[in-house]
Amino acid sequence: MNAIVLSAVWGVVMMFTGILSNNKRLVSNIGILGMTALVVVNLLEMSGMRFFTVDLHNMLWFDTFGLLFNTIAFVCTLVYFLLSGRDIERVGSHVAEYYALTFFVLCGVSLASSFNTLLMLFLAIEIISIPLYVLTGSNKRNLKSNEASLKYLLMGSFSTGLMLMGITFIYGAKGSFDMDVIRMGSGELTPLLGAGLLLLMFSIAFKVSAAPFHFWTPDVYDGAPTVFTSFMATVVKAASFIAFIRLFDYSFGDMHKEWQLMIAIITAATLFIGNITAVFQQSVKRMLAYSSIAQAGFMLFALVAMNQTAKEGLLFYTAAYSLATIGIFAILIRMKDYTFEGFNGLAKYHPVLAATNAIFLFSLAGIPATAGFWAKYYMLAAAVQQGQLLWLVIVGLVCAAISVYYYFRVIQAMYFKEGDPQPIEASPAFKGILIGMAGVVVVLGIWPEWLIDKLYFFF
Amino acid sequence: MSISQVLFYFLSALALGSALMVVISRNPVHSVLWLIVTFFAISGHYIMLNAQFIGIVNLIVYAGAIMVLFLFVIMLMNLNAETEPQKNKWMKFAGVVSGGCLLLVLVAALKDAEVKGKATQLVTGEIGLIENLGKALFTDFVVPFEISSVLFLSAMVGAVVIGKREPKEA
Amino acid sequence: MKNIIDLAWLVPLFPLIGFLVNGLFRRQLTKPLTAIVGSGAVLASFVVSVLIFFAVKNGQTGTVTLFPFINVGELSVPFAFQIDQLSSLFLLIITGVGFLIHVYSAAYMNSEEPPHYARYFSYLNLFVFAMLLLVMGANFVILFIGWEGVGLCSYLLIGYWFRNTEYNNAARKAFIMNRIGDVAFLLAIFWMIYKLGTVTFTTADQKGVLDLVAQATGQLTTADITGITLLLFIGATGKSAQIPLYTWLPDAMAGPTPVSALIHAATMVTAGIYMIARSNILYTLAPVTQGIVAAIGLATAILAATIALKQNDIKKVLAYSTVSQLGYMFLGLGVGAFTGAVFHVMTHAFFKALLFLGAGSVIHAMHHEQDIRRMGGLKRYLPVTHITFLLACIAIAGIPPFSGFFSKDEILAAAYARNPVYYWLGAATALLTAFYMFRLYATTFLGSFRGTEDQRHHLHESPALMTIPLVLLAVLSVAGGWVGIPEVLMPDAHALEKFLAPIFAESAARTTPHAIDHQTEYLLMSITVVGAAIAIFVAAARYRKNPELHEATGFGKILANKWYVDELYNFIIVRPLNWLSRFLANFIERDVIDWLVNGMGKAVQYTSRQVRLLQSGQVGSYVLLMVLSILILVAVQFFVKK
Amino acid sequence: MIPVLLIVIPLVSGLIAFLLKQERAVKAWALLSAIATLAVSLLGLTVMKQESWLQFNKPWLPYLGSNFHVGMDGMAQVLCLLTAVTFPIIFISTWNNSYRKAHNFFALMLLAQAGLMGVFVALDALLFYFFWELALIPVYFLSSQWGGERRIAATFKFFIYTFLGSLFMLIGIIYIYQLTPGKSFDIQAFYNVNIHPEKQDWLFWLMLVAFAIKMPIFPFHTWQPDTYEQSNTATTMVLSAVMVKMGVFGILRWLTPVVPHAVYVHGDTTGTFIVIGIVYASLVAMQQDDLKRLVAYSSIAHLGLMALAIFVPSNTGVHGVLIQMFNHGINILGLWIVVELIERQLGTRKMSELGGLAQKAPSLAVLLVVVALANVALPLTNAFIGEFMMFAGIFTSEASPRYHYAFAAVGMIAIILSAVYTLNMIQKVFYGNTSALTANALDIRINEKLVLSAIVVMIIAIGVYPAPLLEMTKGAVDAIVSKMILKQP
Amino acid sequence: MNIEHYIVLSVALFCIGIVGVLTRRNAIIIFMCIELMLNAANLLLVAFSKMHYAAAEAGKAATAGIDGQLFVFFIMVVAAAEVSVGLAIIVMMYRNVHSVDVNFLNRLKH
Repeated sequence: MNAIVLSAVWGVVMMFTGILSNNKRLVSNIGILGMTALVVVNLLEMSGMRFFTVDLHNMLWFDTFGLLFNTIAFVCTLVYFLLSGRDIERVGSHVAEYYALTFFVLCGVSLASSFNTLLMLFLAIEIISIPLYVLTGSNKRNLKSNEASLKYLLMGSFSTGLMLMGITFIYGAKGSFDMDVIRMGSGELTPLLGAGLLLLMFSIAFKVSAAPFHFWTPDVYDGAPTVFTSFMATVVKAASFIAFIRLFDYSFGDMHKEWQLMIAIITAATLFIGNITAVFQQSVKRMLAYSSIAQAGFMLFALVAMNQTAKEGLLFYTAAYSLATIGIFAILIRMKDYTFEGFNGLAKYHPVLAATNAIFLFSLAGIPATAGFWAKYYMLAAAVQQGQLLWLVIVGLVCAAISVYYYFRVIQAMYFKEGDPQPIEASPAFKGILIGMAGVVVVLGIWPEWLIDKLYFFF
Repeated sequence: MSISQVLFYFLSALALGSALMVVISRNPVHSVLWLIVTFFAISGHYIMLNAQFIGIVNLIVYAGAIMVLFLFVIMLMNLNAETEPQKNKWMKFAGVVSGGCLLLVLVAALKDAEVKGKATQLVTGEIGLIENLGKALFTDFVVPFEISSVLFLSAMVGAVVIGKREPKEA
Repeated sequence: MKNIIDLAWLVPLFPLIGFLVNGLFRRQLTKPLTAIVGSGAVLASFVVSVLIFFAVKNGQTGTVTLFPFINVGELSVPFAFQIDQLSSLFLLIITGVGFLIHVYSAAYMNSEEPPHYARYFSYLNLFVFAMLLLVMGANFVILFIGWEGVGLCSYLLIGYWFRNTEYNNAARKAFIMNRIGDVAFLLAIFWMIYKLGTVTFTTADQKGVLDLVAQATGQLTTADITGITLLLFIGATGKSAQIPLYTWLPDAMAGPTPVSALIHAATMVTAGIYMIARSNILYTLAPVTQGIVAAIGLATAILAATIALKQNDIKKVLAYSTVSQLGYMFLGLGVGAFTGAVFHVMTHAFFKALLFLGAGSVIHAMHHEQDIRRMGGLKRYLPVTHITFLLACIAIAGIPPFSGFFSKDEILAAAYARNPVYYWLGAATALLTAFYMFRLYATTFLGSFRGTEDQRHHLHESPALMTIPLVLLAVLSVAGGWVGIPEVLMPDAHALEKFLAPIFAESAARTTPHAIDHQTEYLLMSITVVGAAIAIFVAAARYRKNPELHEATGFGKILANKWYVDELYNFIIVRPLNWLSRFLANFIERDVIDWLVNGMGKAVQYTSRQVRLLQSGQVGSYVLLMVLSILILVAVQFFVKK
Repeated sequence: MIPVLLIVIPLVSGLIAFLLKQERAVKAWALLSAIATLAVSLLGLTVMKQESWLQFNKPWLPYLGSNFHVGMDGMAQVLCLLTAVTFPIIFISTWNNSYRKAHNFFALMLLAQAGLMGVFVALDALLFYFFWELALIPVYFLSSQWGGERRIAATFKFFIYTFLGSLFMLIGIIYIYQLTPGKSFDIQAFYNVNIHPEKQDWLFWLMLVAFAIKMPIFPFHTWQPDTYEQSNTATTMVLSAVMVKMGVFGILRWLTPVVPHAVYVHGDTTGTFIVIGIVYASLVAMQQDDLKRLVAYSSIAHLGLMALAIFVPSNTGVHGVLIQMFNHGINILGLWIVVELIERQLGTRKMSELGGLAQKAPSLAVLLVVVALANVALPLTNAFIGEFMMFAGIFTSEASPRYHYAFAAVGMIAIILSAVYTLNMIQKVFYGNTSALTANALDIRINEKLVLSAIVVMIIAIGVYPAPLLEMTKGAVDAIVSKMILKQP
Repeated sequence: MNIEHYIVLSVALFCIGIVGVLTRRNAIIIFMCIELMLNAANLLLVAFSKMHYAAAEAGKAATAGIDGQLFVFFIMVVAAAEVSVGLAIIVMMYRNVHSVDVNFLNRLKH
C-alpha cells in the first residue's frame, strides 16, 4: 500500500515539478529521489511498517511475494532512472510528464503485484497500459513512434476487450470477482469458467507478449523511444508476469491440470517464435524485442509448472532479466547504430561498456555465474519437478541454445570484429553503475539464494 | 411471448443489426451513428434489467460523450467513405469467417454453460438503482474508485503529452 | 659371479646405454667413438650372454623380475626376464651376430656424416635392445614390447635415408604390415588374459600360460587354443614375413645392407619362430593351427623361392631367399620340429647374415650398385668376399657338412614323417634355393665384369673391419651346423636338441614321434643333397656364361613381378581402403554429418526468415492471427482435448 | 584445501592478469601462476595426500541442497595433475608467440584453467555443471579472438553445440536431484539414489549427449576438427589436452555410477556407435592434409577408445581409461607443440607443402617422432599402457558377453590405421626432400626443446614405469567400478 | 429471460466487434468496434449481475450481483480514459501523415 500511494502521489509531484521548473536535470533528480523513496517505503512495508491502514475490502492483499517483486521492480526502475535519466530528457519536451507517467505505471505495477480481485487486476493492467501507449508515442515527430503507439493502442484495447469478456464469463460462473471466491469450489473447468479462463489467459498472454499474442511486441518495442522500450521490456513485462502467476496461482491453481496444456502450447509457441525470429534480426533493438518474447517463453515455464520453485524462480527471473536488459538498453540507447555492425569493435574503444554488456548478454543467455543461469535453472527445475511435459523442457533447451546464437552475435561484434571508433557518452558514474549492475548480476549468479531467501526471511 | 420477451428480441435485433451496420458502413460518420443506435439498444437492455444507473450512464458517457468525441474527431479529419481504402478482399473474407467461427465456437462451448436455465431478473430488483450502487461504490469499492483516479490522471497527462504541440526545436 | 642370471638385465642395458649415448650426443661424438660405443655395447652384451649361456648350460634357469609393469586388479604383468635354454641361445645369436654386424657397419657406413652415423648406430643399438627384450621377456607383454620395438627399429632403419621417398614408403609399409600382425598378436594376448588371467609364460607356482595349458586345467577349450594360436601365428606372419604379410620384407631392402643382414635376415624376422617355439605347447595342442602353420610356411617357401629365381637386385634375391627360408622354419614348426626350426634360425642367421654382408661388401665396392646384371666377375676383385659368399651359398643350398644342410635336413625329415607331401615340396624348394643362390653367385662373381669403367676402376676389396666379420660368419656358416648332427649320421651328437629339450619337453610328451627308419632318412638326405648339387651346377654353369641380362618374359615375367602380389594387395586392400577413406572424409563427413549439423543452423536461419514474415507490420493481420489462435486454442480446450 | 587452491590460484591470478598491461609481465605472471598451481597439485599428490587436505565442503546454496563440495580422488588427482602440467607447458612452449592484447589472452587462459580444475574436483552436481560451463566461456573467447580466418564461425558452432549438450545434462542433473531423498546435489546423494531402470534409460541418453559432444563421440564430432583448425594453438592445446577429458571424466563421475543399469543395458548400442566412430575417425584422418585436422581426427579416435572402454567396461579397462586420459593429454600436447612450431615458422599446416624438415630441424624431428609413436601407442610409451589396458578390458569385459571380441577386434583396426596416418604425417612433414617452404627452416629453440623433452621424458617414464600412476588411480577405479554393472546379474 | 439469451447476444455483439476490427482499416472505426466489444461485455455483466441477484435473492444477500454493475461502471471509466488517449494518438498520427489508415504506417515489420 505504501508503494501504491507514494507512486501515485509522486506522479502528481512530478507533474507539478514540470509546471514549476524547466530544468530537466532537476526533474530527473526529483524523479530519482521519488524512486529512492519508493524503494525505501516498500522495504519498510516488507519489514512490517505500513503507513496506511485502510479497509481494503479484500481487494488488495499484500504478501512477501508481491512486495519482494515490488522491490525488485523499483530497484530496477531506480537503476534505470540513474542510467537512462539523461536519455529520458532527450525524448521530448515533456520530461516531467514522462516521469509522472512512469510513476503511474509503477502504481499499476504495485497493484498488479497485490490485487485480490479481478477488478483490481483490470485496473492495474489499464493503469499500466494507458501511460505506456502515451510513452510509446512520445516521440511525436517520429513516424515509427506514431505507428508503434497506434498499434499498441489498438491491439492493447483489443486485448482489454478479451480480458473483460473473460472476466465477465468468470463472473457469470462464480458470481464474484473476488479471487478467494473464484478459487472456492473449483476443480472442474466448466464451460463458462473455462471460456473465461482462456480469454483471461489470452489477454494476459498478450500483455506478457506470449505467442501467438506477441505480435505487437517487436513493432512497439522497436518503434518506441529506446529508453521507454527499456522500461516496457523489463519492469512492465515483469509486472504482467507477476499478475499472471498471481491470478492463475491463487484463483486457478487447483485446476492447473485443466489448463496446463493450453499454457504449455503457448509457452512452446512463444519460445519458438521468440528465439527463431530473433535469429534473423539485423537491429539489436529489434533483436532485444524478440529476445524479450523468448525470455517470456521461459518465464511461462513458471505457469506451466506452477509450484513453489516456479514462483521463486519467476521472481528471480524477473530480477535477472530486468537488470540485464536495462543494462543492455542503457548502452544501446547511447549508440548511433542499432544494427549488429554498430557494435563492431566496441570492446576496443569502450572496454567497460563492452565487458558489462557481455555480462548482461551472458545473463540473458543463461550462462552460469550470471543471474540468468539461475533464472533458467529455476524455470527448468520447476518444470522437471512438475514431472510432466518434458517435451516442453526439451523445446526450452533447444531454444536456449538458439538464444545463445543471437546474444553472442553481439558479443562477437564487440570483441572479435573490427569497427570504427564511435563517440559514446559514458560518464564515470554511468560506467560505475553499469559495473555495479554487472557485479550484482554475477553475485546473484553465484549466490542466487541471497535474493530468494528474502522471500522467506526478510530482516 | 410476454412483452418483455418481445422487447428483448426487438432490442437484441436492433443491437445486432446496428452493430453490423457499424461494421459495414463505408462512411465513418454513419458508423458512429449506428454505434450510437447500438448503445441505445444496449441501454434498453439495461433498463429492462432494471439496471437504471448503468443504462443512463451508458447513454450519457458512451452515446453522449465518447461517441461525440469520436464524431468530433472524424469531422475534424474530414473523413468520409472515400478516404478509407478498402481492405484486401481476402483479408475481409478471412476476418468475417474467423469472426463467425469464433462466434460458433464460443456459443458451442457455452451452450452447456453451468448457469444454463438460470433466469435473469427483469424489470425488478433493486441493485441497479443509483442509491444501492452509490453506497457500494463509496464503501466496499472505494479503493478501486480512488485507484481509478490515478488512471484518469494518467490518461489526462497522456492526452496532454500527446496532444500538445512540441516546441519548434524538438 | 654366483648367479649371472640375476644380472640378465645387463644384457639389454648395454645396448640401451649405447642407444642413449649415441642418440643424445650424436653431434658431439666423433665417428670412431660412435662406432666404439655402438659396437662395444653389443660386445658387452655378448659377453654377458655368453656367461649366461654357460650358466644355463649348467642348468641355471629362471626369471628375473625387475619391477611391476602393469599391475592392476585383475591383471598383473611384471617387467621380468626369462632366462632359459631358448632365450639364452637367441641371446647368443642376437648379440653375437649383432656384434659382428655392428663392426661391419662401422666401416660400411663410413661415408655418412657424423650425426647420421651416430643416428645409425643408435638405431642399431635400439634394435638390439628391443630384440633382446623380445627374447628375454618372461611374458607375452614384454615379448610384445620387444616385438613392436623391433618393428619400430626396422621402420627407422629402412627409412634411414629419409630423403628418399621410396625408402620411406618401404619403411612405412614394413611398419604397417607388422602392425597388422601385431594387432592379431595383441588379440591373442587379450584372449589369454580373458581366459587365463595371466600372460606370463611360466611361473614358479605353475600358474603361467604355458603351465596352465600344459596342465590342461580346462580353462582353455580347443577352440580357444586354436584361436589364440592362430592369432599368434598371424602376428608371426607379419613379423616373419609369411603369406599373406610378407611383401614388406623385400621392400625393406631399402635400408642399409647391414641392417638387412641383422634385422631382415638374422634376428627380427625370426621373432615369429622364436615366439611359436616359446609357446610350442599351445601349438602342439592345436593341430589345426599346426597344419595351417605348416601349409603357410611351405607355401611361402615355394612362392618366395620362385620369385627369387627372377630377381636381379642382389638384395632382393637374398630377401626372397630369407622369406623362403623363414617358410622353412615355419614348416618345421608346423610339423612339430621345434628344435629343427630353432636350429635353422641359428644356421640361417649365420649364413644369411654372411650373404647380406657379402652383398654389402659387393655393393660397397660397386658404389651402391645393386643390380647383378651390371656386376659379374667380381671374384677377382673381391677375393675375401667371394670366398665367404660362396661358402654361404653352399651352406644355404644345403650341402653337407655345411650348416644349412643339418638344419634343413632336420626339418625335411620331420616334414616327411608328418606328411611326405610336405617333404617333396620342401625338397623342391631346397632345389630352387640352390638354383637361385648359385644364379646369384654366378652372375655376380663369375663371368666378366659388366659394370661401367668407372666402377671397375674403383673396385677394391672392402676394409678389414668388413672382411673380418665376413670371415667369422663364414666359419660359423660352415661349422655352425655341427651342433645338430642328426642321429643317423652320428648318434648322440645333436647337442642342440639336448640343450633345448626342457623347452619342448611338454610338446614332446604329447606327440607320438613319427620315427622314420634310417634307410628312408638316408634316402631323403641324398635326394635333397643330390638335387641341390645338380641345381648348383646347372645354375653355375648356365649363368657363368650367359647371365640373364634382359627383362624376363612369359612366366618369368610373372615371377620377376613377384606374382603381382603387390598389385593384387593394392587392388583389393589399399585402393578400396583409400577410396573408403576418401569417401568418408569428403562425402560422409562433409556432406552428411557436417551438413546435418550446419543444416540445423541453416534450418534455424531459414525458419527465422520465414517466421519473421508473420510479422507483416499490419495490425489487421496481427489481430487476425490472434483471433485464429484464439479460435484454435479454444477449440482445442473444449473439443479436442477430451 | 588443495582442490580449493587449485581453483582459486588460477582464478585470482587470471583476474589480476586482466589488469597487467605489459606483455612480458603478464606472460611471466601467467607462468608463475601455472607453476604455482602445478606445485600445489604435486603437493596434493605427495605431502598432503590425507583426506583432510583433499576434501573441502562448505554450504553454498543450502536451500537448494547444494554445497561447495570439492575433493580429489585418484581420478581427480590425475586430471588435475594433467591440467596443472598442461598450462606451464603451453605457456613455455608458446613463450615466443606474441598476442594481441596479451593480458586478455593469458587471463582467459588462467580462467579456463580454474574452470577445468573446478570440473575435476567438484563433488556436487550443480557445482560440477557450473564449472563445466565456466570452463567453456574463456575457451570460447580464446578461440574466437585469436585464431584462423573462420575462427568466429567455427568457435561459435563449437560453443552452441556444447552448450546445447550441457543443457541436456542440466536437465538430467535436475531430474536426478528431484529423486534424491533429501533433495541434494551432493555426489553421494546422486550415487545412493536408486533410479528406476526405465527412468535411467532416458536420463542416460540425456546426459550422454553432453559428454558425447564434449569428447566428442561420433557422430557428434564435427565441431572438433573445425575448432581445432581455427583456434590458436594454445587454445587448441587446452581444448584437446584437457577439455575433451571433461567428457570422459563426466561419464565416469556422473553417468556410470548414477545410472549404472542404463549404462549396462545400452553399453552395446553405445559401444557399437563408438567403435564405428573410432574406425571412421581413423579413416577420415588418413585423408587430412592439415596437420591440425589430422590430429583432431586422431584425437577423436583415441577418445572414442576411452569411451568404448567405459561402455564395455571392466576393471582393467576403466583403469586404462583413467591413465590414458593423462597420457593422451600429454601426447597431444606434444603434437600440438610441434604443429605450432611448424606453423609459426613456416606459416602453413598443410602437409603437402612441407617435407624434409628432418634435415633442417633434427631435434624437432626426433622429439616429434617419439610423440608420434606415443600417438600410435607403441610399447614403452605411455599410451601403450593405457591402450593395452583398455583393449584388454574391452576384450575381457563381461558386460558385453556377446560382442566384446568384436568391439576389441574392430577397435584395434584403429591401431593399424593410426600407424598409417601418423607415419604418413611424419613422412610428409619430416622426410623426403625439402620444399620451397622448408628449405630455410630452423631448428627449435631452447624453451620449446625443453618442454618437448619434458613431454618425451614423461611419455617414456610412464611407458616404462606406470606403477605410480596406476597406484594413484587404483582406489578411484575400484570405487567407480564397484558402482557399475560388470556382468549379467 | 434465461441467461443463455444474453450470453448469445453478448457473444454475438462481441464477435461483431471482432469482425469489425478484422475487416476495417480506419483506426477510428477499429477503435469503435473495440468499444463495441467492451459493451458486449458490459451487457453480459449486467445480465449476470441480475442473474446472480435473482439466484441469491431467495437467500439473504440482497446485494448479490451489485459488484457486476459496479464493474460495468469501472469499465466505462476505463473506456473513457482509453478513448481520450486513443483519440489523441490517432489525431497525432493524422497530424503527421494525414491518414487514419492503420495499414498506412508499416515501417515496423519483420
